[in-house]
Amino acid sequence: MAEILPLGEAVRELVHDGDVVALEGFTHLIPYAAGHEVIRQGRRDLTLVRMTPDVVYDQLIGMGCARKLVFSWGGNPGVGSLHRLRDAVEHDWPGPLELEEHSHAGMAAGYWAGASGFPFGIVRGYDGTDLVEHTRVEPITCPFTGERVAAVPAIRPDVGIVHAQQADEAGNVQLWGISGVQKEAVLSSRRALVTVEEVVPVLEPRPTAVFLPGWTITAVCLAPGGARPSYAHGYYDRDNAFYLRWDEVSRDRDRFREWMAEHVVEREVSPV
Amino acid sequence: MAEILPLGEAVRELVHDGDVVALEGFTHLIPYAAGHEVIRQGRRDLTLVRMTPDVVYDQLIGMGCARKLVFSWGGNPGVGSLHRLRDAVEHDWPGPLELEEHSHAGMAAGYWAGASGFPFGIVRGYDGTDLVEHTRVEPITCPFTGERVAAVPAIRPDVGIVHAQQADEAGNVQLWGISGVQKEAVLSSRRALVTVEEVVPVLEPRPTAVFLPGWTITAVCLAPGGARPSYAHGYYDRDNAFYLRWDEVSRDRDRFREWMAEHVVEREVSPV
Amino acid sequence: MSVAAPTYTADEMMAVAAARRLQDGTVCFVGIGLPSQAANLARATHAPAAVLIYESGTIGAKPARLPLSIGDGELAETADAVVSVPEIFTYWLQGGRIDVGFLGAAQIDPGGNLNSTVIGDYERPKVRLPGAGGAPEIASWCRETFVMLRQTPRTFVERVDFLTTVGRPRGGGAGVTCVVTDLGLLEPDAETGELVMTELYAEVTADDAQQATGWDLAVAADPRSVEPPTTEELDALRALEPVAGETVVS
Amino acid sequence: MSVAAPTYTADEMMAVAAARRLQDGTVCFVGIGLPSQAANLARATHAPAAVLIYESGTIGAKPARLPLSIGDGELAETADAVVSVPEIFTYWLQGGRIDVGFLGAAQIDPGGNLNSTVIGDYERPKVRLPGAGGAPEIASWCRETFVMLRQTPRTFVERVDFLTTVGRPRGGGAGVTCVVTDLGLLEPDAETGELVMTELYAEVTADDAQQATGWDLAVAADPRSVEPPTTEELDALRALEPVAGETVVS
Repeated sequence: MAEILPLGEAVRELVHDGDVVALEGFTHLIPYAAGHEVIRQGRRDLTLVRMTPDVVYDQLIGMGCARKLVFSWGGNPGVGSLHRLRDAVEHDWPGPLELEEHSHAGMAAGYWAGASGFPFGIVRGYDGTDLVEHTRVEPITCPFTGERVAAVPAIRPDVGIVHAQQADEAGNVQLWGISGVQKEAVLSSRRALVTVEEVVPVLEPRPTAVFLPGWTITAVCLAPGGARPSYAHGYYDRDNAFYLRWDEVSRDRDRFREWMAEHVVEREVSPV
Repeated sequence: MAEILPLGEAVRELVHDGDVVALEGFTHLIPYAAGHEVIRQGRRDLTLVRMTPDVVYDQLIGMGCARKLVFSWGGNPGVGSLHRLRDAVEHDWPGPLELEEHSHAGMAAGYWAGASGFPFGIVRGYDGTDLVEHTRVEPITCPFTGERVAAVPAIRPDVGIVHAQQADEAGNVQLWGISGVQKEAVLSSRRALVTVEEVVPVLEPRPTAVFLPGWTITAVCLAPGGARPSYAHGYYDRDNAFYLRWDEVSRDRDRFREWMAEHVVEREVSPV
Repeated sequence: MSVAAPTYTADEMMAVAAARRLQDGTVCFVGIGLPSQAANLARATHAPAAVLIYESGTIGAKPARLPLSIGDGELAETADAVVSVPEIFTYWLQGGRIDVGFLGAAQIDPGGNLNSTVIGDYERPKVRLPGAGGAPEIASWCRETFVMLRQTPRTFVERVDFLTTVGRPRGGGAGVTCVVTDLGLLEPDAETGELVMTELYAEVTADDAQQATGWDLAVAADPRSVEPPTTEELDALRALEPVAGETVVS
Repeated sequence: MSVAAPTYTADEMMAVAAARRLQDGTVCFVGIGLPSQAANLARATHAPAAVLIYESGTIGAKPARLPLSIGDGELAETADAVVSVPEIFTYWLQGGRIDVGFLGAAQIDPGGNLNSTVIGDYERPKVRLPGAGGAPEIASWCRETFVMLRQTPRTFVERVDFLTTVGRPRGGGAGVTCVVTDLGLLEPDAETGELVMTELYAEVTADDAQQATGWDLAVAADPRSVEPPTTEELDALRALEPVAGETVVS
């Protein structure tokens, strides 16, 4: 059963140096507040997992939290490159970053397998691409048709972190709108941390809602605005101007560090 | 794009002798009206697929429509045996019935694979059971962990048939409440027939709703009450007394045939 | 029935005995009939936070009365969430999230293996039973599995006619940890895994249990005696009954 | 830009050229940027029943303005359905239900193979690009795939630095059937599969195209000339633009 905890305490208890950590949220409901708390607490040697690493992963990588990145598409959506990710890969700054990359279909299959207790998931893909040489994927043969498909290993993070609109007092969580792989990130992880916009007396059923029972979650943390500068459907819009500004801020190492010091490290709340 | 057709015409066009036909609906929204139309049109040699064959499959089997049954649990829920199914298996009446049986997890994986275009689905199961000797399942080895899991073949019916609460004029379909494997039955089938309680101008998004775009469906048929004696969430309740009566009606071959003649074959509408 | 005291039936005793073994907050995978009675009784008495999952896809169902079928509308209306059947069997069951699964069976053997497929030969069965349903993976992937069935020489057999469900599977759970019958409870021996009669209902003797068993039954040296249902338990159980004329035949 | 007439940009010409190839009712798998512009332009003009699927899980999205990211709230609000990302890539994409997939790329070779992973060596890249995303399976499982990218000797290369996406895959679809550039359109030769410049925009010559291509470019004997955008097309396209200050940089 989920404990309702302050975010700082939850990150301290759940996220350890060297852990495999997945922060999910497909453009929508990206758990920035939790990611910033991981940065503030100075976690190191993390294996960061995420289908679509974007600005929050650029920040984690640039601040030296990550040893490895498991991903399928890493960019600033609609803007361009992630300069801190590129600097780590291209110039080992602030340290080398190991990559394990998949296609979206492969990552989604890995999460699906992890949530299902299966050791692997399947994709009809990878064949003929150079990805095969640079990632964890193996051909398996269908015993009925002889067709070769690709097996991708289950994703089983130590900690899964997502942001949702609402929790109730018992720690049950509901999110709605675009739900990405958030359910899978929680169910595939050994420990799960969910930040929420608000705690409400009753979670009213809604169209497109994903419900996560409190007994699948380790800690629920109240973090209003915790997805900014991404958005929370029904609460606030995406701060598109921020994503454009990030392109400037993140190009230069010093400017990046100054910005992070001012807006993340020395603050107790997430920048807007 | 789905055509909106009368049920008789849709069954005539979509369901042919010898086809593999899946009528799905997990207790809820069982497509009785469509099953009865298949009986009235005298289809033969069907391979009937369904996780939970219940009274409508007892009727199809007793009326001699089926050559084979692919299933995971065949009974009259909360009541007992399906006497026509038993008579076919135990005494070849009205003809022999080939069986391919799975566990629920295996059938669900087969539908999942069929809907996904995969040649097989996976289950951590079957191992050590006598099912292995009597069904289509093969061990495969995880290339990453060495664990053996069971592969089950994809289910790809010629025709998938489900009942839903609503369609719109464009043939888009929405159902809600317990949704079983209906989405998978439609998406795994070469042709799909959906009967609905009503055609409405706009499908309002609802909690728990499953939406099936018209372009995934071949024919939509208006059939109010088409799930009776099962139920349609928000429209009518399950006729539990009927399920108890069926135990009596179906025990005797003659009484069964008389009942079917009176209530199904000589009627144009589904019995209540 | 020798065990039925005037004030309760054998089924009621079984439901009560099973319900008592469920702790509060336990996540249960439930079928229709006695398992549903037991789990809902627990929820109505000492385990209000027990979570009921039905294979029809309802998570956290809180029916006020016993559902008449596994896909009853009442389950969807009272559930925290309704998910698809493929999802129930992947993310929830095989994902290893369930504490206790409940099963019935037509036959059980000393190792807790279950038959719900055929009596007699598979190709030419004497009785064709409903089949596996969710049973094999429930026994493999719930942390514990409780079996509920009447104890007779025809149901408690040396060797099942068809092995539908493995009693001690190689899955993530412990397999069959408790068998609740109309005479008492059996639990597997910690070393051999063989079922041992460890609890007997009031007025049931070890000899009664042996007479009702098709193998040489091991009985615990000092089997615990099961208290009859309390008035509170019976009231709660009967309050769950479906309305008259819609009796569930399990 | 030599090809840009005063009244429209190269991007607008590309969006219009791609939109024209979409028939009404076509089911499209769309990314952000030019593909989203093209598909929404088609929907706003000759193909009102075109179905837009975004990989974020929105099926039948009908945005009034161009979404700013692939998971924009506008997409969820206007969609017929929102499903999970695992479901989009299984039941919908690999299930073989999509007519046309759109892709961009950093490099393309004469066989239509695409690179969106790295420029230079994988282990020590000159430029680390975003990676595969949905591209490999889009090209494999959509019935057709349209690629949209500017034509330069750096993007149109004899051999891609990294083969992210196979141009003529063994999947259920035809692979890359059309490449829309800022000079015109290329289509694979029916026999060899090599990309042939089959259509040129107004004022673009075969020689312009060759100059912009890093291999010995095949040009159709009599390449069709592409009509410039009509006023209706430009009006419809510009009406889709996000509000000022929130320009999409594609």
